[in-house]
Amino acid sequence: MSKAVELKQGQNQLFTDPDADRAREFFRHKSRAMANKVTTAEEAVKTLIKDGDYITIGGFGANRIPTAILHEIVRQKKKNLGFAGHTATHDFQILIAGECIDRLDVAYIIGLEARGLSPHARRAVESGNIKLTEWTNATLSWRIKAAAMGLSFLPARNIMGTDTFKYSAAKEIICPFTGQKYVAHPALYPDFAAIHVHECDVYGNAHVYGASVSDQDLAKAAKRVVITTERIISNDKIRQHPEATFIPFWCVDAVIEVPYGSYPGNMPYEYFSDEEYLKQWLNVEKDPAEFNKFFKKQIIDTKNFNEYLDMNGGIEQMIKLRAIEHLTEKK
Amino acid sequence: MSKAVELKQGQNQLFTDPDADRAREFFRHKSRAMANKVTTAEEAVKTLIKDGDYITIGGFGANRIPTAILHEIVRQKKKNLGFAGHTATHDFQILIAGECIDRLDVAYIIGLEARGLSPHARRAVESGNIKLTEWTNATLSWRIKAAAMGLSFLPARNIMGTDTFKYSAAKEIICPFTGQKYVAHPALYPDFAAIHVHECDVYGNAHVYGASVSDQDLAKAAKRVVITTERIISNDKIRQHPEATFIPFWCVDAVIEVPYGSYPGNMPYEYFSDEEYLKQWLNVEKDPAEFNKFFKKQIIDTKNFNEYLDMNGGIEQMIKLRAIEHLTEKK
Amino acid sequence: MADYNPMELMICVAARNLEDGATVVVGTGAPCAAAMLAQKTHSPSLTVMFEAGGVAPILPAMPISVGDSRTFHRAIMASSMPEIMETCQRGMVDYTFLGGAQIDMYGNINSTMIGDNHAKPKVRFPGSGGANDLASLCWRMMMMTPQDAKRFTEKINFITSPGYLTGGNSRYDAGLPKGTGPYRIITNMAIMGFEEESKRMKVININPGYNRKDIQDNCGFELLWADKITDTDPPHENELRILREEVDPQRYIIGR
Amino acid sequence: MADYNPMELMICVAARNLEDGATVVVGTGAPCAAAMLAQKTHSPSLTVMFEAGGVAPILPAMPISVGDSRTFHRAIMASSMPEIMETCQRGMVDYTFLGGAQIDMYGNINSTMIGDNHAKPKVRFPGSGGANDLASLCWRMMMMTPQDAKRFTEKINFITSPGYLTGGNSRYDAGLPKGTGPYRIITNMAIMGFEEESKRMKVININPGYNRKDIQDNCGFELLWADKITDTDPPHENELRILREEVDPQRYIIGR
Repeated sequence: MSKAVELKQGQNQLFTDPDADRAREFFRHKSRAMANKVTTAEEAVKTLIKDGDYITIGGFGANRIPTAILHEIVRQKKKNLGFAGHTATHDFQILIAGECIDRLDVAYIIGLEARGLSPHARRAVESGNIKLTEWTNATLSWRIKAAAMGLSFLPARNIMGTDTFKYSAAKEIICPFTGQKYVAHPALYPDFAAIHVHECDVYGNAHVYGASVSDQDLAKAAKRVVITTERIISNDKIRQHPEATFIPFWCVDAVIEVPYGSYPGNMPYEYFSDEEYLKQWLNVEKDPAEFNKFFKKQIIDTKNFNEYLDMNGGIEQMIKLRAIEHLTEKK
Repeated sequence: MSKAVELKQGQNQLFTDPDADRAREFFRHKSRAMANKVTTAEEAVKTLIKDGDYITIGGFGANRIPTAILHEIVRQKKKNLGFAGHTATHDFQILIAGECIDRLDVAYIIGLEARGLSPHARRAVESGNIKLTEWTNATLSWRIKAAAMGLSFLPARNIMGTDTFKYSAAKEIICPFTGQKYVAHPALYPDFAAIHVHECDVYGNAHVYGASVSDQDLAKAAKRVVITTERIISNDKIRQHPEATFIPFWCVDAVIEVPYGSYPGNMPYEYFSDEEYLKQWLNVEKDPAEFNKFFKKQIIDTKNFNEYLDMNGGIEQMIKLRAIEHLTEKK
Repeated sequence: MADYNPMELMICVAARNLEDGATVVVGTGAPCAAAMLAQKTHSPSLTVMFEAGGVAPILPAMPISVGDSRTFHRAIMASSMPEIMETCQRGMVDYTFLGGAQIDMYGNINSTMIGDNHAKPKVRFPGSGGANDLASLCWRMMMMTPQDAKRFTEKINFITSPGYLTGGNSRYDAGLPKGTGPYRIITNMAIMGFEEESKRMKVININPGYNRKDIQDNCGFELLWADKITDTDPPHENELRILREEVDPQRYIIGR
Repeated sequence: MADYNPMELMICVAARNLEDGATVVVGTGAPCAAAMLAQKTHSPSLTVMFEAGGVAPILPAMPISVGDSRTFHRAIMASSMPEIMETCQRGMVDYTFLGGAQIDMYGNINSTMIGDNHAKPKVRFPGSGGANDLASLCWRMMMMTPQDAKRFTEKINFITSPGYLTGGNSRYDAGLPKGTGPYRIITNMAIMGFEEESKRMKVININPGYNRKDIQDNCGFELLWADKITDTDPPHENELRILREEVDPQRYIIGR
């Protein structure tokens, strides 16, 4: 039945190795000890990312993003990174401005959803200097899930027949039971992932509230995982509700306590996104020279995330954003 | 690369249709309205299971099982059912004694884990009158997950090379990216599933605490789903913690409030299994005539689940089992 | 007759297509407004889903992102992206809405790029996001869009999301789920469906103030015409009141 | 020297193989006791998993079921069966223990049936449960079992769970993950490993009170012998005390 069907494949480059045995060999030697992993963003980025790595960012663009890690990657001038653009908005905007990325698995880039498009990110992508392979949000979710499951691929029913498939690195296969054509999505085992969570213990056992996007799978799929957290909680709190554990410790390499760590993004139940600030970015990006100054001041010349927060209104601003999140702001 | 490899397939029967398009056609017409679905076990079994259906039971054999539905299936003399033996212990013991099953996807049957084997279930399976196809716990989990994902198969790396594969209905495939051999497990879309939960609202939005086995996938995979619940809660309680919703309403066809509904099984955080009672079953099963009497009295001649509870110690016994669950029993 | 703008008309028409008890995945903006309007008029038990994981929220405001806090405010479920996409893949989601820079006569949509070199596009857009997935996996795809001949074009530069591909059975032959596809294209000028056999775009209603020539002149390919073309039922006062007062009081969407 | 029974010896030997910081999926009974003993002696950060979803509980009592409340009592996680199995499949689980009615020289195990007709077996056992999965996907499989020539047999009736199949590279050629396989078979008489090339069972330690002849006489296939066979280090007083007083004070397992 399958013989008669011509099986197509996407023509673009696969940036990561989907081989499950090689991934297993890595995971075999990854520490599973329940040890205290608390560190700083500076140290985590220094030791856990090297130039050329393929990285992924948790959350959803400007929702529950690990901003401190993104800034640190820029400040440490990490280069030639591969990146999964899985509804990447402000996270992508930062990394592309930092000239950190040279290849991209694209689902959604250069836009900030209802806020509009990023002029700088658009210039960078239209320059032709960045290698692009096309995917979709579901596809990147499933590629990450394939890795989380310890496989080299997962079948799915999307993208077939489109240019999204043509410029992907997916391949068609046939279901051996039904003869139905499927697309096989190659597993995505990133070298590194950073995920911002609501709370976790020093071992990395984490709670997350609200939409989880792909972060449970991402924590498993990535070889090295850094968690930034609004607050560190006791291990006892984790053990009180074992069904609520969102990421277990054995996935996690480093834990960093970063209150307001998703700023200027939204952190569900904690604070809303700073829409004025994000608008300012999009606006200043129109003029490359102005944007360079802005970016230098905001990120490159800033010592750390706390200094960045202070520069943008500090606790007072956070209190305002909390009120917006809780729909209690005075208008 | 794939051409040189001989691809094997299991020789036993596939009892369910893995076709995703035919499943979609069913789901297209399944109601998604958020309507009050509260009913009785009697009514649910009468209207949602017909002879010949393929059924699945949530929980884990004698942990969080929908006992009221199992009894009702026996009392209504449902016949020629297919069954997924996915660590099936007391649930299987009831259905096989009721002569409801004629074909079995086997992962784990006839045993009750550390409690020993069921003499009656063993006699029934050794008779040769029941069709058996072999699988494993992970395989049945993944077959159910394939259906939950809307696929006709999922790849995996277990069972290859064994007689478990030979007597399954699985097929080998090749990963189009790595050339690695995988086993393809056919999606399992059951006609019916019954799942016992801690709490749900009248629409079927449910909370479950403790190990979840395969029940989140099962609720999605099955065409018709009945939930029995320790207690009905308000929809408001569901909306207070949307991340905690274990099963959403659109999967659910019927909701039945059955306090102590997993008895004689364990309900995490609520009551422990009645080990004396389960021992009594295993013991009385040794003599077929004695067992017939016992089974008739306990289930067939019992009006409903509340009468069954009363026969076995009622609230007083439940209080004892609650103390064992909470490790506060007086010895 | 009530006074209204084209966006209000498109939202009202879209809302009427969302029957009670259905499921719909929406993005930010007009699709979200259409779903809210439907809930507040004829479809109280319409289930709204967002691709980042939110399901059936009680929306306190228009979301800025399909993953922001609003999308799971007092929701039935705050789940994950694979959860939503797999629910679509399983056949449990009836409707979705897409946007795009170009659309062709088979309802294929481009939201990726303008130009003929993928590696160095003339204009780059965000890409599929979840659009291809929802177009592939939901039963019926709809679109609300202003109509002009550049947007409605014979050959789009890039098929980001599948319509009926090259027509006929090509969509299903490509492997996409049987019975799915574009359902309604709602523009400022008309409402289009798709012809059953050829799967070509077909005008079924004409909006007040437009005629056949306007519609064909503002379309870069040849449109089919239903046997009986009726006038679009314009927004009712009740719909407009709810849309303006309850759905989008700040006129974020209808003020555009 | 301390006095002990064969079960106590097997549990102590098994526990010593579980190094600190490792992960292990266990069933009820002796494997669970071995893991608890390891945690209370040299491996405080050994992570114990149960196939129904419980991870790293503080076990208040011996579980009766691998899915009962005890398996996630004050646990780090109460997850699902696919979660545990996928963690194994991803290569994050180091050890597991299996039981079975028959085992052959390549460590293949039968827990399905006795007889030659699958449709009508002479004796039916429960089947794989999670055994095949754990044997396929964890890095190292171990077994604790009394040794006799019926159980250790040339040809088992049914390969429920894979050992090294027909030896050599056959396990990996069949598609199972590279580098996995049986590691230690711990009996009342000896401790066996597997020869690197042929993958045949090989005696590496002899338990106190037994000799080579006892061991070969109670094995239905020809055993290989390590170049340097040492005596099994018998249970230490410290191990026995913890096993008896803290791990299994009711002697559910060690009293068998």
